[in-house]
Amino acid sequence: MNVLGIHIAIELIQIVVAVVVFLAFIGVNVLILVLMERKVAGRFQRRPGPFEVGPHGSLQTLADAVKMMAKELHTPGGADKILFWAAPIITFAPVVVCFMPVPFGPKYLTGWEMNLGVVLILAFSGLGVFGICLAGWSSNNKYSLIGAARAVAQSVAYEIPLLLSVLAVAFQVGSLNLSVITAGQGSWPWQWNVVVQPLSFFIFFVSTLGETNRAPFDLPEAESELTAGFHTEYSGMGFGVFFMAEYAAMVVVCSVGTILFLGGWNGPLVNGPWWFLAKVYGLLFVMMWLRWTFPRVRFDQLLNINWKWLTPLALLNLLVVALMVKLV
Amino acid sequence: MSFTWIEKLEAEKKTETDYRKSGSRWEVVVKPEQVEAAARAAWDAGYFIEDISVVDLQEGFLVVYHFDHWQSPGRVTFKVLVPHEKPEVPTISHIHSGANWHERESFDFFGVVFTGHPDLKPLLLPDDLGFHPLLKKPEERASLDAIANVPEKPQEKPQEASGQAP
Amino acid sequence: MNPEQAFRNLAGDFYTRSLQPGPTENTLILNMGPQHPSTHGVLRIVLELDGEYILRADPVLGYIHRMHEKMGEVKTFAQYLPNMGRVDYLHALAWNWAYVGAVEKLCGVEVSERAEYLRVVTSEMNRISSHFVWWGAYLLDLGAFTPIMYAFDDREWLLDLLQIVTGSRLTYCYFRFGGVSDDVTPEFVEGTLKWCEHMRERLPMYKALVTDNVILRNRCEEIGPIDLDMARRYGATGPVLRGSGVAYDVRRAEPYSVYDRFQFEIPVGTGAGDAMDRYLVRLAEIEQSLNIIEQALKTLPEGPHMHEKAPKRLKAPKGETYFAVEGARGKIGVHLLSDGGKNPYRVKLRAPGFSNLSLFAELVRGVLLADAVSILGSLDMVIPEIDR
Amino acid sequence: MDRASAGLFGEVRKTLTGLWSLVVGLGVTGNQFYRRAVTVHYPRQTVDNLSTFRGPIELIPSAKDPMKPDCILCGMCEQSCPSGCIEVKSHFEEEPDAEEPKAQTPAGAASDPEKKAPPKKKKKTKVIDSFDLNFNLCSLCGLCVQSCPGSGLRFSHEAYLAGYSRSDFEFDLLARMRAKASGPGSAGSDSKR
Repeated sequence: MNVLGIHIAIELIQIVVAVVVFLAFIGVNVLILVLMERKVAGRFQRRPGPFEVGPHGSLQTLADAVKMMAKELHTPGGADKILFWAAPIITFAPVVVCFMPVPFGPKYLTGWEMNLGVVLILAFSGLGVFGICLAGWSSNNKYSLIGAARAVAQSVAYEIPLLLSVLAVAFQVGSLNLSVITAGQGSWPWQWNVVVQPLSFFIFFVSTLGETNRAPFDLPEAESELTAGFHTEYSGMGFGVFFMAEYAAMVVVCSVGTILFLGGWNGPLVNGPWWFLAKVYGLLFVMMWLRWTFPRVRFDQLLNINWKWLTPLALLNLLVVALMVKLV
Repeated sequence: MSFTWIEKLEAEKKTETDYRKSGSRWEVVVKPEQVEAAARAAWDAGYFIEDISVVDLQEGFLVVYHFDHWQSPGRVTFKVLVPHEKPEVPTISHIHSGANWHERESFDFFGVVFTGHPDLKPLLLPDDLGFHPLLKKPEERASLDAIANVPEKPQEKPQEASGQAP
Repeated sequence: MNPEQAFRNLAGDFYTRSLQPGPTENTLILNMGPQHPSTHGVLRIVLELDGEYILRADPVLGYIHRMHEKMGEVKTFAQYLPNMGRVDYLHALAWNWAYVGAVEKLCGVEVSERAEYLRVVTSEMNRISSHFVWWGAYLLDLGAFTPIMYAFDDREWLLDLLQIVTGSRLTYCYFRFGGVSDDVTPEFVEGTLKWCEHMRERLPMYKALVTDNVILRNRCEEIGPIDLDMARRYGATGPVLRGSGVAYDVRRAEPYSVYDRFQFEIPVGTGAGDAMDRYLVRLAEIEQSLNIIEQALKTLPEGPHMHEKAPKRLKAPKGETYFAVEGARGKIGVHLLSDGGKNPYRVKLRAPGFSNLSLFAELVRGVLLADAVSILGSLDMVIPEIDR
Repeated sequence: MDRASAGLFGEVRKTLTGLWSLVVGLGVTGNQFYRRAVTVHYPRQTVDNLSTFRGPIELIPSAKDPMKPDCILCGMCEQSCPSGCIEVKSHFEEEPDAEEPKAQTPAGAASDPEKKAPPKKKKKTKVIDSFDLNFNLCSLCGLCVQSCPGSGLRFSHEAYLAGYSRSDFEFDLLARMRAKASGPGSAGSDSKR
């Protein structure tokens, strides 16, 4: 055995360990996030939210998860069975990969440090819509089909400003490695990229809302129009996996936002993963705040916002950043 | 409040009624073939349809149209008596679109057929119900006289308006 | 039968089939409802879609049909009263009033002065509570979840007040021939005036949160415009009509009870007649109702809550009458016929939502599915009232 | 649409005011976020306005004997009920002490000889057997309470009604009244909250 072989073996083990850890991380985070969402919604609506299971309802999502797993997996008549059940997995699997290059903290708290981290995340987060599309198509339900059509159009559209705003940061830092981008920012808020590029951050954040199908851009599952959109026909864990994928995707995009714009694990006093998590959850809170405040936009308006405002703005922004990088 | 358009109307009987008692200012009894013209006149005079009600009587079905006006309120009631054997009234849904559903409802409840209706299918009742629930048993039916402020039976009187073809 | 054939037979019923022969190919027949989040109960709409654009719509009613009109014929005049709270559960008191008013008109029963004022107060309170539910539900349709909670918070207080006087919270049966069933307590008067003040402080919050919101404006403005011709053809009434710019309100047009003694405005839309106009009219009506309540409570006359001559057992003369009141959704009419028996000979209930909904099919032709939801919400449907 | 006429500047301005309205909206919900919840945690707390709530009807016990209802058994409530959910059963019983009314009649007869005209052989009184309310059918309209000529009926304030079957809501009002009279902590004592 040569040195290279050992290296490969170590890397493989590292990846496997990372995947297992990330799966656990996603599971725990989804449990917490769902509870948080419900509690936050409750606070906004002047009610306590879940309260009965566990102290202050803290075990509610666990109970829901158990319920969901215990439910029957029903395949609707006329559905394409293979695609129908593959769809949730196809939606969920890329999200796990997206965590790979995310530096949770200094030194070893990165699944797999790579130079093209940003590209990996963008590539795999774009895959999620594939699963949604399949789900809508294979359900043999008209609502699902419309939801899937919406999802595709929306996802394709919002990926562009997302990419452009990320690119602006990459231009500035000169790297696509997330660890490098994090390390390039200081501990204090005024040393973060968001101060340099507020517009990029704004575009990035709005695009992530569109990308993760969060209200007010939750059109693929707009329940007042499409009952539940692409996952109308899913029961039990089929729905549960979609649900997990959605929340995991939220964590991913908020992580990326934290790394690119909010200094990652850098923070006042002691740097570390706690700062990273705090910032991620801060962004997630803002997402929830938006969801529980605003009505949903209409589909053509959603695309208008993207094509008429975000994309030109992002292009302009990129141009300015490129110029600044060249000049400074 | 001008009701000259009613005076011009061809009808079997026109009565100015006591609004305080009946809630209606004019009551016009028309023949089935005059309904369309009456509805048209009401439309031209700026009236909108409130509802269509049917009453099951000994003499037949009394179809009651209520019209009202936005600017000069005053309800006008049109009444048509059709026999049980041939309960047919021409539709007015092409003039007052809102009458469409009221006619469908009356068809549901009483089986009164509105001829010329574009889509006379059940509205409130199941499509396979097979009977008309608001029909009264023959012995329970009241006569026209038993319902006050309805003028005397128009069906029996050979009216002077017999020569009009629709 | 091959599976495909079996499946085709499974898909659709009388109503979908009656829409089936479409003018173009490649369209989608979509059943919206009767279990759909934005059809408010059990309305069903069969839609023919081209992509997300609606080619044709056909509302299918009757899923909560209870044949109230037949019930009227088998119950005595008084026994029919509780039915009225259940026709339109959101503005039950207006239906109470329409029926009681019709019977009073028919039988010549007089109503005591105090009862007239109490009817005005409670009915207007009920109107506000109805508008609150509409407001919250409409925003739910548009995807905003929080406003309904704030509206229900205020509505709870209102229902507590109404509970003091009527004893129930939703399906009121408060009006009686010749008066109202119970007198009010001083704490009700005080509490209601206090609540009115609270509401005036609260309404700006509604405006800041929702009315001014750019997303809402874009979802409502220029959506579902109803012009005057269409409104008249379909016999639209209530906020739907007033949103189109016609100041037609039964409280003014055919003043019943003591409405002519109060100062209030009839809010009308800007003339576009779109969903935003209807929205604004309803919000403005909340304020006007507050005005009426305050005026009525401040001038509440003393006296009995039932007229002395009110009949203990009603004896209806033969005859026919029509009585209309202004409900939260428009003109509520009761066409009552009596042959002198102890039951009504025929009761016809004119539900405002029935006429208002009938223009939906024409209104949504060519709009987006999402707009159809917005339009349907802006018409303020209460399906039990439409289905009766 | 006058979008074209507004020009780019107008459009940008419109967008910015739109964005500001969103911020205002966030401010409203953010403001509510810190406030106390307005809801009532049901099993731990209960609402305090049940004294005005009108639940299923109940018999009013007579002032003398709380085990006996004030009901005069006229049957008006039964007749007026729209859903036919009240059933009163009674039978005639001879007055146990027939002497007492007889002793009273001369006094009345002295002032009003007309009343004496139909002399009763033996005074019979109606005795209540049962007073049943089928609450499954009741719509709480209050026509029975209103039609009661005496003061035999009233609304209770029970809001917390739950049962496992329909038969749980076929109330024997007589028994309920007696249970209430004998034990204050029994069902239907919500009114004191």
